[in-house]
Amino acid sequence: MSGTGFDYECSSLSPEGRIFQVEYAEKAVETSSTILGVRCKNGIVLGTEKIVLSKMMVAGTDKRVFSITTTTGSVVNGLTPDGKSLVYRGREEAVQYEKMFGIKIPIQVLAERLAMRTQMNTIYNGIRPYGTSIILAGNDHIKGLGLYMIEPSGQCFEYYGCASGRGKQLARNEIEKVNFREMSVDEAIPLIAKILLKAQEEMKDKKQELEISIISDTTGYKHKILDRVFVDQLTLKAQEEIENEQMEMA
Amino acid sequence: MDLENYTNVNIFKKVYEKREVSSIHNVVEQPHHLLKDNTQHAKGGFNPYVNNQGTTVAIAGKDFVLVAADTRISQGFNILSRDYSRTTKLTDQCVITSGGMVADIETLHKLLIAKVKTYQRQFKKTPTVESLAQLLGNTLYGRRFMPYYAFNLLCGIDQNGQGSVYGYDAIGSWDKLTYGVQGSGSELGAPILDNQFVGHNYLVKTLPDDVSVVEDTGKDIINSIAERDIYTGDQVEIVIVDKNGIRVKREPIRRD
Amino acid sequence: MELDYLKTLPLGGFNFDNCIRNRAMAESGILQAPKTMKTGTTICGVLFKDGVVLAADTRATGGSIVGDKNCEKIHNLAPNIFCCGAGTAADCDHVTEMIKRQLELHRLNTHSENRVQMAALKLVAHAFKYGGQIGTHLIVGGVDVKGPQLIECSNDGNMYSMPYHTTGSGSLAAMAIMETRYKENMTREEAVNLCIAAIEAGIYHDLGSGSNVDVCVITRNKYEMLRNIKHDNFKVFSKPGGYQFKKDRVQVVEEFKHKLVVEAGEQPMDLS
Amino acid sequence: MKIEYAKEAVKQGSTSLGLKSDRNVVLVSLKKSPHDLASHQEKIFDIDDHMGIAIAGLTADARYLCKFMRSECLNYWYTHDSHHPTERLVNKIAKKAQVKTSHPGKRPFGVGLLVGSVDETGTHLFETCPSGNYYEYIAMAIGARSQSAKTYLEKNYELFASLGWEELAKHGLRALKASAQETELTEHNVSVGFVGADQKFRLLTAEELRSYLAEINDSMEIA
Amino acid sequence: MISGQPRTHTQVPVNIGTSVMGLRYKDGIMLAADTAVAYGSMKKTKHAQRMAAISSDTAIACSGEMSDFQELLKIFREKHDGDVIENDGALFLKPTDYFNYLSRVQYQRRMKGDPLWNGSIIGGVRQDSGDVFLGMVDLYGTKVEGNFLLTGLAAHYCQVLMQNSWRADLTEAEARAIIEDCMKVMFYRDKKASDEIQITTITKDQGVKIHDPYRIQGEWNFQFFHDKTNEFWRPIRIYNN
Amino acid sequence: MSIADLQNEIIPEVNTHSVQTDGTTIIAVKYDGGILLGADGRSANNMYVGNKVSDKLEPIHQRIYCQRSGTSSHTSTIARYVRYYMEIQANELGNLPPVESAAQVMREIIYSNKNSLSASMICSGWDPYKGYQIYQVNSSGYFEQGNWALSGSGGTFIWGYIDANYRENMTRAECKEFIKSCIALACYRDSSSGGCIRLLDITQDRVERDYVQYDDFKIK
Repeated sequence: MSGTGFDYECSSLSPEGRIFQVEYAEKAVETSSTILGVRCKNGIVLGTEKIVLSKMMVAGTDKRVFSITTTTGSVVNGLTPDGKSLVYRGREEAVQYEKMFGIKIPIQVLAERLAMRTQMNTIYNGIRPYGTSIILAGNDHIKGLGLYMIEPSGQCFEYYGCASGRGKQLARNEIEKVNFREMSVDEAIPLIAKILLKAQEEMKDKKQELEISIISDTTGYKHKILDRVFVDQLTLKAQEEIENEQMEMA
Repeated sequence: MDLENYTNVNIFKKVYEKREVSSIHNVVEQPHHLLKDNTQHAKGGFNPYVNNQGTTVAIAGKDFVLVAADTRISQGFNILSRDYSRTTKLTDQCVITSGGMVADIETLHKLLIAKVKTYQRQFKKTPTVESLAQLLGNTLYGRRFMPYYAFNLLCGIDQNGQGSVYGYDAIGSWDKLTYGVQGSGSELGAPILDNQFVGHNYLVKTLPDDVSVVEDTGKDIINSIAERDIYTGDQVEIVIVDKNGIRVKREPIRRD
Repeated sequence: MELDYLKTLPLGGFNFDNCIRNRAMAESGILQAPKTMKTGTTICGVLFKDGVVLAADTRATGGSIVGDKNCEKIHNLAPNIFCCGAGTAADCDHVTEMIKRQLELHRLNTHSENRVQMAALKLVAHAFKYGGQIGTHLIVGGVDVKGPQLIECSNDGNMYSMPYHTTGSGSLAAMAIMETRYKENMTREEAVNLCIAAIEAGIYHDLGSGSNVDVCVITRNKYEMLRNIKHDNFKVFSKPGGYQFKKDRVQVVEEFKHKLVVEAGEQPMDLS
Repeated sequence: MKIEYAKEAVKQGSTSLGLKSDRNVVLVSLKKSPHDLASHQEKIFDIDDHMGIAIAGLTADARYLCKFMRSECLNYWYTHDSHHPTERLVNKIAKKAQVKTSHPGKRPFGVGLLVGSVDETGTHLFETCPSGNYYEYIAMAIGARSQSAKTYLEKNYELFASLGWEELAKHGLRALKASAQETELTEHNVSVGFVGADQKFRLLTAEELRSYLAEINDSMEIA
Repeated sequence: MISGQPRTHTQVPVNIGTSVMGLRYKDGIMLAADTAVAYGSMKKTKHAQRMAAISSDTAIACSGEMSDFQELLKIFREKHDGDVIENDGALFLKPTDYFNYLSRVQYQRRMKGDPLWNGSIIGGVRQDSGDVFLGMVDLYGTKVEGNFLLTGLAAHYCQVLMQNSWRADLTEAEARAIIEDCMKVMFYRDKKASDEIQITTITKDQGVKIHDPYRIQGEWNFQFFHDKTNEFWRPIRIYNN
Repeated sequence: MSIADLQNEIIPEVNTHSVQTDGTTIIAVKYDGGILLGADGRSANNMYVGNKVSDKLEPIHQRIYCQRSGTSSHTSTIARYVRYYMEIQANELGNLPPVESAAQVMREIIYSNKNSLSASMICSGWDPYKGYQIYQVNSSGYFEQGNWALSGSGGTFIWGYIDANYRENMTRAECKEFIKSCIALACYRDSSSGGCIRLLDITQDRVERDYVQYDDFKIK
């Protein structure tokens, strides 16, 4: 991967036409915790799994899920501070849009604006790209539900289900296997917890912690982060299911 | 002689049309939020200043300071609140009371509290009354061209343990006094204070030492002002500052 | 024959010459006309089954200073007609005095009782003539052959009648009481209590009114003037020992005594 | 790399640690003095009546952050007449730190903070690091040789929950002793600050320090 | 727009909402306002809602310039949303915070000479500690707290009624009766008031509840009004043959 | 509006031509299946009629129209701004812009410059998200939504008529007659409205203009 001297600025492309800084950023995202977003019949579920760095941490402190407006949520991975600066940028865009156009910012417009922002960090010399990928989920009366993911390179697409981080491949297969489109949000949550834990295969020894949030018609499309107690039970239940699945396979 | 000019009225038709009827009905007709005595009512403009009236008296004693203030704030002829405290504590040894416009007073007091807190955090000691007096003077002058509509009395125990009162005008000219009165009843209260307490006009400079006598005088002054000044009334709030802290108590006075 | 000296006589009635001068000076900005002070008051009147109740507060203010703590605002126009006056105190007193004299003359000429409406109309005509410059807001009440009546005459010269009236700076507070508690055909006690409550509303809630409540009840050929029926506003606290004026407070620089020699008349009082 | 070097600067700073129970948060830190003539470097600052911080790393950066936090708290009090919520203030610091890492011309803060405070949602102990990350702990130690202090805290952190602030302070001093084996703890080079649900943020006076240190030294069981 | 003309700020209120009232009763706060917005002397809007819930435990009622009231709502919505999306365990903005924030906003606008021309009453009952707050801010930023508050003309008229009949343990029905009395007086005497009023109750368990508007009954059928017409007063006799 | 105009404005006697205002009666009514907009044709200053048959119906986007009343220079500039912002929003959304945001942009412009503008406008139209909507922003920035809207100096004369005769969900023909008689009555009484009636019918799939000349106002 070393680009022999081409890899320190974004302003220079290597002979093979690659910007190494961006690829380093994508690498940082690859090794970080898994995040995924799934669109269901009546809402969207966002989730992430984290390793608890030290026993003495208060539960739920390393927040990865943020809400941009009361009806749009987001989850970030990789360098959390970079992710948060994108979230703050998103909040400013939302307030400015609402002040001028009087309606809540459509998720599609928000996603495009944040994507442009991310891309802007990949062209100037000296400014490093965002070392984070962000999944945006929201609902508005313009286009209904929308689930977008923005990569460090500035790419931004709309998904039915998307994932990023170390368990990306495994999560994608699981999502394709289960037909979430027909499922309701409440049915989808346990499955997603299982997928997230499976994605953490190789980190089994450390204490794992999930963080899940939903936007669904039951909560009036308000972005709600599920409270700690509920999520902890979920993780325990999911772990047992994985164990007995392993027993059957072995 | 024709009756026409006998009555002398119609000659001044111009005067008749132009003048503004100053009857009460005219006041009620105006948009309600501009309800103040219509003499200085600018035509349709927004006047940023309003005087919420009220009176406050401060008397310095040998080792204490007494503040007596009424607790009524009003706007025009209508009472806004009957139990509004006009004094705030800046440090354990220093209190500020003011009459004038409540919005400016509260902002000024908050600003002073913030500056005192920063001073305490930075130098690890509480500021003395003299330094606060200087600070207040500068703060007021800071807003020379849009002044705080607040007439302040800064009272506290100075370094050698004596009570002291600092009197201010709205834009920051101040000096050290032994007693002071501010607000709507100041013209009524000033003569009693001059007579009863030792001030500049006395050759013998001895500060009163008996708290109860000074307290009774303070209460009596506010009561007598309430008799004659329509903007003073409801309750009198007595604040006594001495070396072991600040005591506050309230007593009712005439409510009309 | 031409009585030219008549022209030199001062014309009767009000003299408005200095109005032009005042206006010219005010416009030129040299001198601002003295601020016309708004006097505060609360007066009210109410009709009941067989009569009228008039009530008033007793505070006369000049701007923000209380001039008189116990003045009388209910004026007697005729045995069966009373009127309470708000606005400029001098105007009310003199105008009511003038109307009282005219009513008395009318009573003597026609050997019959005065009518409330006539008193009201005289007041209104007078006020209109002077274009509202006379600050008299009056509530005229009385009982005459047409029954109990209550009429309000404002300073610009209109009059109207309602079962209950309030005027003065405290009229707003008093009107709230009237509007909510007035009932038709009230008894004497109810009407008096209602009026007292209305005036107390003005006393406590309006800065322009205060001190005590005067009430006057007028029924067919009888009136009762209840002066200071309620008087619970007094100085709450006064310094126990009163004020001493110690001589030693001032440093004596020099003392000079001189015996006063009196040639005639009694000896001066001994002051030593 | 910029961030790793900044974290290294935090490790150079003398140890600071913090621990919290349901009602109190205690901050303890070892004060270094460049040489015996100079006074000891102040390590614990009071931000507001309900919040205090202990620092590790470049004290100049720390002073800048402390001034920023104090004015933020005052502004919040000026507009809302209530205490600044802790997490949001720590968020603001994290945002400032993050900006320093993404722009070319700027260097990250070379200081880590332990923010101890009390608000409606209970007691909080946050640790911020130059990368802009912040985490909430029950107990935490930062600075030089903080690892040994951490091991002590990890052993005992379960029983902190219900303790009063005196006990917490003792645990803190024992942890500090574990990490500062050779230097002898006196009331000059140790400072302890604490805040409680009903107790404004306050530093321990010299006598209190002396009494606690005495207690620690004689009942010194093996860390 | 007009070049060369300094951008003057002093605005004059145009769409005026009449006074609003607020009072504390046994289990919380009751705010009341009528539903008319007057454009000069014309009652332009008959069903305007002049009260709004800022958050689940705080409500605001506003009199004065209604376009400024809409601006105020935008400011508060932005403030509340900012508090919600923080997701840090609790909503830190309590009724007192919103109250002080509003007085700071009004004070700053007054300093610029471009005020939000409103007299607003903020009431709130904190769901956790249950303590009740009622405060009023006028266009200068003056803060007044109390058990019952009135803005605009009602301050002159109905302060008496509130003072005489307020007790700490008022039931909701009694509180409603007091408010209806005051609204009746306002409907009689205030040119811009209407007889359709709206009441908001804020209680510990239900939080902010804005009831639908309803009309109040005035006293119009006194005998005096019927027969004491001008024929009775004027010196003229009309004979019907 | 140059300074000269402004000075003229202040000294009435000397003022030959004051600022061009649309005295105007403008009305918008929602009927069953669409919205009908009506406006008179007179744009005058305080002395004489500047434009006899001016068109006060401003197109903003495919299915959004706004009606102008107040100083015509101000209102046309505001309409230009709103058209510009709506185009941006339409591009970003890739679909028709919501009527609500057109109205909110107008409100934002009028409210923040309320001391130097005199414009009170009605913005109505159709969008795929909320269907037919009518919004009204008056000259001080007060924002209202409703099933019908009325503005302009002529409007004050016909409040009574509308209160009496307005019914929800009228048919298209009934609504047309209703608007015609409203504006005719207004022009009958208001000296700064008149000339002609311009009508506009907005439905989901088409927008249709109509012109009624003075002599068939059918008012006695």
